[in-house]
Amino acid sequence: MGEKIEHLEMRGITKRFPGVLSNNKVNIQLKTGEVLAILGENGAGKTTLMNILYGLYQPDAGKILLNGKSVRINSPSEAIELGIGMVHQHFMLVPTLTVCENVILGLSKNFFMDLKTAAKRIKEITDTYGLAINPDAYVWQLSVGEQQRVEIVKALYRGANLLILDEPTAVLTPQEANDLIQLLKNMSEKGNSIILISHKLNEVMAVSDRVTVLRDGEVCADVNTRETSQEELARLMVGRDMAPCRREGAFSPGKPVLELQDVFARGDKGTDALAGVSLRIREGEILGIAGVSGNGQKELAEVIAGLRKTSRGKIVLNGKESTQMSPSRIIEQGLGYIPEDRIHVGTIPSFSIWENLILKDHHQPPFTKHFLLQNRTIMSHSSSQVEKYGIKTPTLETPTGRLSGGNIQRVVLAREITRKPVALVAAYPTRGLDIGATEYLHSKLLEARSNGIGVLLISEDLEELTNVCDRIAVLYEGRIMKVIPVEEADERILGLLMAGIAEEAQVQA
Amino acid sequence: MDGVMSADIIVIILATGIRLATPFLLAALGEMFVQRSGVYNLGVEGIMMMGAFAGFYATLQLGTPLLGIAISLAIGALMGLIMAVVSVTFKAEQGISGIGLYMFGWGLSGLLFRLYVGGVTSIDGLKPIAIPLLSNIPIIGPVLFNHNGLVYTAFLLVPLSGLILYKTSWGLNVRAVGNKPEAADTLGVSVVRIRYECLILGGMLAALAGAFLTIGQANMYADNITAGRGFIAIALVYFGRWSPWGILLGSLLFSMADSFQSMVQVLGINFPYELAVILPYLVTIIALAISYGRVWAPAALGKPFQRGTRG
Amino acid sequence: MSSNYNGVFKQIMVLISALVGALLVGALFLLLAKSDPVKAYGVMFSGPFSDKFGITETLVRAVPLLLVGLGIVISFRSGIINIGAEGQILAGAIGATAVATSLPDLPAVMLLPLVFLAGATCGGLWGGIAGWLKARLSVNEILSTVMLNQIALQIYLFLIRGPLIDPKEVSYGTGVPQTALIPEHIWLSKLIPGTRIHSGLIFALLLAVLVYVFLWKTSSGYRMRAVGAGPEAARYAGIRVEWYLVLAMALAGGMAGLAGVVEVAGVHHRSLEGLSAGYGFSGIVAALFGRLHPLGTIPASVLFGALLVGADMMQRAVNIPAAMIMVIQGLVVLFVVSSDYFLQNPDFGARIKAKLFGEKADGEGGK
Amino acid sequence: GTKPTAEPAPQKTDVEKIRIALVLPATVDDMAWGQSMVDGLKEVQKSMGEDKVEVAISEKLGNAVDAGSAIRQYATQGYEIIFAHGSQYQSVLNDIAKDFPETTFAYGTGFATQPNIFAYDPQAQEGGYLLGILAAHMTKSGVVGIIGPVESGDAVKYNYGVQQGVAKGKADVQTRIAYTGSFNDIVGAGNLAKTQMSAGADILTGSSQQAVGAVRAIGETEGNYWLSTDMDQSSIAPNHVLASQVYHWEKVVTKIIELRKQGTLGGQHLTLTLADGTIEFKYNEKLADKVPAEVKAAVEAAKQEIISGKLKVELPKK
Ligand SMILES: Nc1ncnc2c1ncn2[C@@H]1O[C@H](COP(=O)(O)OP(=O)(O)OP(=O)(O)O)[C@@H](O)[C@H]1O
Ligand SMILES: Nc1ncnc2c1ncn2[C@@H]1O[C@H](COP(=O)(O)OP(=O)(O)OP(=O)(O)O)[C@@H](O)[C@H]1O
Ligand SMILES: [Mg+2]
Ligand SMILES: [Mg+2]
Repeated sequence: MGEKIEHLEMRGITKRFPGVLSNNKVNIQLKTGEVLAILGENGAGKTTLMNILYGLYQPDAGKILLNGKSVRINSPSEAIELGIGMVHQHFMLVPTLTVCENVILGLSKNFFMDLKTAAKRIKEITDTYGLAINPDAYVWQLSVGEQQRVEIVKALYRGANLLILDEPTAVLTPQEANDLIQLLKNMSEKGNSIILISHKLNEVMAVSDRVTVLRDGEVCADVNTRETSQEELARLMVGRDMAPCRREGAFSPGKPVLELQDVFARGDKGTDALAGVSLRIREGEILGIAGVSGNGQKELAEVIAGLRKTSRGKIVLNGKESTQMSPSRIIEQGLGYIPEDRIHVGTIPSFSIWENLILKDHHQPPFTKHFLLQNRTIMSHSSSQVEKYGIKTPTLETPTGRLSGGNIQRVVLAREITRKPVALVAAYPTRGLDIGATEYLHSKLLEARSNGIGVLLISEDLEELTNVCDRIAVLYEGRIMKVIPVEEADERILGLLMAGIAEEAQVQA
Repeated sequence: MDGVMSADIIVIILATGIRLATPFLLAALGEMFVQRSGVYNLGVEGIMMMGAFAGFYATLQLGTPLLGIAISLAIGALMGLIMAVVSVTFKAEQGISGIGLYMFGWGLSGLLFRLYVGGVTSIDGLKPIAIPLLSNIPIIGPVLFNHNGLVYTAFLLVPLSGLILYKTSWGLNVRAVGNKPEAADTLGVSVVRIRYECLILGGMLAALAGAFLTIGQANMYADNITAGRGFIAIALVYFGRWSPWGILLGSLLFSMADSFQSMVQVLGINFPYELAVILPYLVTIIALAISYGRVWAPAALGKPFQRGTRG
Repeated sequence: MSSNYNGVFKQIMVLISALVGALLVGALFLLLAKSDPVKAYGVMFSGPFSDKFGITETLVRAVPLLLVGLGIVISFRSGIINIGAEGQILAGAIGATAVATSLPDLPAVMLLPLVFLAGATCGGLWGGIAGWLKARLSVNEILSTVMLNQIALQIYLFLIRGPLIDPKEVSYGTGVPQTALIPEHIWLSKLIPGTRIHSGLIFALLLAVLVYVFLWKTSSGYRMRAVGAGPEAARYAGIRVEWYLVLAMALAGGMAGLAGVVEVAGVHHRSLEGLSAGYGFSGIVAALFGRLHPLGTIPASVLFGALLVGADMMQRAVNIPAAMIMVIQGLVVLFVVSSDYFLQNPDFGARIKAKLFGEKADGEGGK
Repeated sequence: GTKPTAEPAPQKTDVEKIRIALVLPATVDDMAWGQSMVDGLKEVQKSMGEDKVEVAISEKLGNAVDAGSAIRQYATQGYEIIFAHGSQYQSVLNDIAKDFPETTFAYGTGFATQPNIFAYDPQAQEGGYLLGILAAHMTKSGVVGIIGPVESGDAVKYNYGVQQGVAKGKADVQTRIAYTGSFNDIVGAGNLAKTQMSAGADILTGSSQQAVGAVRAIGETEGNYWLSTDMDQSSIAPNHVLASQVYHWEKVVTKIIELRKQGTLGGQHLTLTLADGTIEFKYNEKLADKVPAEVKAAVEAAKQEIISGKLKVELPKK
C-alpha cells in the first residue's frame, strides 16, 4: 500500500478511440477530504477519464500526479495499490459469489482463503460507516442498493482513500440515493477523497466541494460548488439555457387504450412479482408508475408487451383482450415499448441504424414486398428518421452499438413513436441520460400525449414523474398502492407510498 | 446362458465400471476447471490422443510408466497452452478452435507414432496395486482396492478438485473469472492468466486420461485410441453441473452402464449392440436436456474476454 | 459485413497470412517426417490446379463443402453453432437412397426432385433436433450435435448393413455394408467425361446465391440474422426466437443433407461406409474461410477442396504418413480462427512490437 | 500429369517391371486386414525381385471419395494393378475402371466384377471353423468368447464359422459373441476381452484391427488363449496365441499378375480358400505342444473335409 493520497492531479490527459477524441488535454485536481463532481453530457468523456485513472485504459498523452509525484497506472491492481477505488456504473460484482468472497477477490495471497478474518474486517468497516450487509449472502440475492454498498466496502477494504463513483445514483431509489449522499459526506469528513460522476445536479450541489465540467472531451469549467448554481451548471454542460420540460394544456383523456385487470405474474425467482395489478390508461394521458425498482416494474412492462406470461388476470389493449397474445400480435394491436435495457433489448448493437429502425416492421409493406426487403424505401425512411429525431451518426450503416446512450435511445424512440402506437410503455427511458437528452425525451413523450397516445411511464425519478405525468400510480411489492392525480402528488406522499407505509389505498383507476 | 446376475458378476461389473470411469473422470475434472474459468475446450479428444501417445512412447523408450506419465503431463500442458493462445489471447471462437486442436492432436499423434514406432508394439504398463488389508475385504475389497495408481489418483482428484475450487484463493479467482471476468479484471485478477492456467491444467489432466488408456489399460497404442472418449468427458462436465461430485456421479453412471452392457452382451442376453453403442450418447443428451444446462453454467462460458466492451 | 473493396482486400490478406502461418508450422512437421517441405508444398499447391484431374477432383470436394458451408453460414448467422453436419450428411444420404431405391421406376423428372427433397428433409430433421433441444431445453448445441453425429453414424451403419443392405450382398454372402445402387437414370450427369465432376456443382452454386438473397434481401433472412445478433431484441420485436433457432438448424441440417444427396447421386450412387468423409467438419472451416458469407464460401470451398486434394497428393508424392494431412488441416483451422483477432484489432501489430521492445502494452497478455 | 481420359500405355519399358498400387482403409501396420495385404505384396516383391515389382501404398483412406482420388491418380500415373483393399471401394472402382480399360483393378471383400476388375473374397468362415473346433477342445471352462468389431461383412462370416466349429467340436461348449461397435477401438476391445474372461471365457478370438487390444489383454493373463485371424498375431502375445488363420495374399497377387500377363484384366471373382492354399491354418510353434495330438487330428480331419469339398462351412443367412 502506497502513502495516503493527499493530492491528485491529472494533467493534459488525452485519449483517442478510433474516430473519437474522448479526452482532450483534460486537467483535474483533488485534495484530501474533498468531493469533486465531474459533469458532462453523454459521451463527454467522463467514464473514459476515470477508467484512465483506475488503470483500465492508458492515456495517449498526459500524466497523473499523486502527491506531486508522477505515477504510471498500468492496471486496476496498480490503482488499488495506490489507494484508488472505483465503483463502476455497471457493478463489478460476481453474482454467484458471496459478499465476503467478492470483497476478498484478488487480494488473498495465501493458498487457502481466510473467510473468517475477512468477515471480521468487513464488519469493522461496515460498523465505522454504518453500512449494513451480511457477508455470507450471495450477491445475486441483494438489492441494487445493497450491491452498491458491497462495491463501496470492496474499495474501503482495499484501503482506498480516493473513491471514484460513476453515476452511482442512476439506479437507486430516492431513499437509497439520500443514504448514499450521507455516506459520501461521512466518508469525506473521515479524510477520504471522492470523485463523483452524476447527471443529477441536485445531488452534485448537495455533496460536492468542486465541479469540473467536460464538454466533447475537454474541460470547459472548473468551479467551486458554493459559487455556482444548478442553472449555471446545466448551461455549462449543454452550452445553452435549460428549463425543465413540463406538460401543458388541459388534461382531456379519451377512451381507454390499455387496461389491466387484477393481473398476476411470476418473477424470475418464481414468486409473484405482480399480485393483482389493475390499471387503466386512456388516450392522451401519461400515467406514471412510481416505485422502488424491483417491486414489479420490469414484470409489469413485460407482461403488457407479451414477453412474460400472466398467471391470472386480464389485459385489454386497444379494445381487444391481449392477455394470451404473442408479442407480435400485441405489437400489431398497437403497443409501443421502450424497454429498460435499451442497448440489448431495444436494439441489436451489431445491426446498422437502418436495420434497427425497421426492427418491428421489417416484414410488412412498405419495407417488404413479396418477401423481399425494399432497400430504397427503407433507406429514405431511415434518413428522414435520423434527421427528424436528431440522431447523431456518421452514416445509416453505422452499427447502433457505436452510438452514445442518448443516441441509442433516440433510435428506439424514433422507431416506437413513428409506428403510431395507441399505447406506449416507457421503462426508465431517461436512466443515465444527460439533462439535454432527458429534456428531449420528455418533450417527445409529451408530443405523443398530445397526439392522443396513451403513455405508461415507469420511472424512479419523482421529479420526472411530477413534471410530465397526468396521474401517478405507486407500485409496491407487485401491488398498486394508490393512483393519484399529479396535482395531489408531492414527494413526501409518494415516498411514503413507495415505502409501502400508507394505509392500503384502493385502486381507483 | 446362466440367466441370473450372480454376486460374482455384479462384482465384475462394478470393478470394471470403476476402471472404465478413470479416463472420463480425469479428463472431465480438467475440463471442469477450464469451463469454470469461462472457456470450453472441445479439443480434449485431441489432447488425450497426444497424451496417450506420449505416455506410451516414453514408457516404451524409458521403460518406466512413471516417466511416461510425467512426459504425457508435459505434452498435455503444451496442448493446453496452444488452446489458450488461440482462444484466450486471439479470442477465437472456442468451439471451432477446439475442433482444430482435436484434428491437430489426432494427426500429430498418428504421425509421431508412425515416425517413431510404426506397428503394433506392447509395453509394460502400470500394475494394479492391491491396497493391503482393504483389498481383502470380501466383495468390495477387489472392487475398490485393486487397481493401478492412476485409478486411485483419478478418484482422489475429486475431493481435491472440490477443495481447490471452493476453498483456495486460486479457486475463487477461477470462479470469478468464469462468471464475471470484468469484475475480476478490475480487482487485479488477470483473466488471461487464470484462463491460461486452467487450460494448461485441463490439458494435463486430459493427457493423463489419454496416458491411462495406453499405459493403464491397453498397454499398447493404436491410431484413434481414444475413440470419442474425450467428447463424452466434455458432456459429463455439463451432466455433472460443473461440480466435481456431479462429475464423479456422471462418470460412474456412464461407465457402469458401459460395463453392464458389455456383460449383458457377453452373457448372450439378446440385446442389439448398436443400441448399446448409441446408449451413452443418448443418455448424455437426455441428461443435458433435463439438467437445463444454462442455469448452472458459468455465466461467461464461451465468451472471450475483452476489456472495455459492453457485455 | 463491410462490403467496401478495402475491407474485403484486408480480409483476404489476413486469411492468406493465416494460411501461410499454418503451412510454415506444418513445414516443421514435414521436416520431422524427413521430407522436403518445398517439394511437398510444391505438389500440394500445384497438384490440384495443374491438370484436369486435379481441378475436377478439387471441385468434387468443393461441392459438398459448399453445401455444408452454406448451412453453417445460416446457422452461425442465426446464433447457433452447428457441429453436427457429419451426422446430417449421413441422414440426408440415407434418406435419399431409401427413396431412390424404393421407387426405381419413377421417371427422373419426378424421382430426382423427390430424392433431393427426401435428403434435405432427413438432414433438416436431424439438425432440427439439436435446434429444438436448444430452443426448448437450452441444451448446448455444440455438445448435442457432437453426440447426434455419433448416433447418426451408428443408425446409418445399422441401416446399411441391415434393413437397407444391397440384397446382392446377402445372396452372395459377402455382407458388405452398402445399399443397392440407386437407379442409373437419376445419377447426376458428369460435367466432364472421364472425371468425377458432376452437375451437383451447378446446384450448389445456385444454392449459394439463393442463400445470399435469403439472408440479406428477405424479411425471413433479416429475422434469422436478428435472432443471431440480438436474441433478446428479436424477441422484444415480436420475432419468435425459438422457432427461428429450430428453423436455422433445420436449414443447416437440410443443406448438409443435400450434401449427402449430392454425394450419393453424383459420386457414389449408393450409401456406403465413410460417406460423410469429414465434410461436416471441413465445411465449417470453409464457411469461416468465407467469412460466414454465402458468396465468400464459394471460393473458400474451392480453396479448401484444393487443400484436401493437394494434401492427399502430397502425401503420396513425398511418401509421408497420411496423418500429416490431419495435422495440416488442424493447423489451418487454428490459424484461421485466430486470424479474426487481427481484423478486429488493427493495432495488434503495434502492440507486439511494443512488447518485443520491452515496453508494457495495455496491461494485457498472458505472461 | 497425364490426361486421365487418354489411356497411358502400360509402361512396357526395357525391364519388365510391374507397378502395383495399394489403397488401404486403415493403416499399413494394423496387425490385421491391412497389414496382411502389405506383407503379401512385400512377399511378392521379394520373390519376383525388387527391381521387377514397384509398390506404392496409400493408407487411411476410409472414405471412398479420397480413395477415389488416390485410385484415379494411381491409374493416371500408369500403375498397372491397383488393389483397393476394402469392400467399400466397389462403387468407386466401377466408376473409375471404365475410364482406364487397360488398368487392372482388384478389391475385396466383394463379388461383383467388371472386365478389368477382380473381386476377391476370403472364405473367412473356413479357418474360423477350424479355429472353432480347436477352441471347443482346448477350453477348460467350456466358454469360448468372440470379440467382434461390428456385425457386418467378413466379421460375421468369420464369427459364424467359429460358432459352427465350436458346436461341431463339443456340443456343450458355449460361444459368446460381443461387439465393440468399432473397428479400431483397441481399448474397448481390451476391456471387452477382460469382461469375457472374467465371465468365464478362456479361449478368445475376433477380427479386425481392434482385436489387437484384446490380444494384448489376454497376453497379460495366465491360461487363456487367443486365436487370430487375417494374420498371425503371435508377435503381440507369443505365449497366448494358439493358432491362426492366415491369408496368403501373395498368392492372390501373383495370380492376378499372371492373369494380367495372359491378357485377363479382370472379370473374375477370386475366393481365398483352404483348398487353394490362400488360406492357411497355422499353429503357433511355440505352443504347438500344448495342443494334444487327438485335438490336432480332429482339426486336421475337418480341414481335409473342407479341402476335399465334402464339408461346406455354411455362411450366415440374414
Ligand atoms: N472502448 C471504447 N472504444 C471506442 N470508443 C470509446 C470507448 N469508450 C469510450 N469511447 C468513446 O469516447 C467518448 C467518451 O465516452 P465516455 O464513456 O467517456 O463518455 P461519458 O462521458 O462517460 O458518457 P455517459 O454520460 O454517457 O456515461 C464517446 O464518444 C465514446 O464513443
Ligand atoms: N466498445 C465501445 N465502442 C464504442 N463506444 C463505446 C464502447 N463502449 C462504450 N462506448 C461509448 O461510451 C459512452 C459511454 O458508455 P457507457 O458505458 O457509459 O454507457 P452510456 O452510453 O452512458 O449508457 P448508460 O449510462 O445508459 O448505460 C457511450 O457514448 C458509448 O457510445
Ligand atoms: Mg459514462
Ligand atoms: Mg452513462
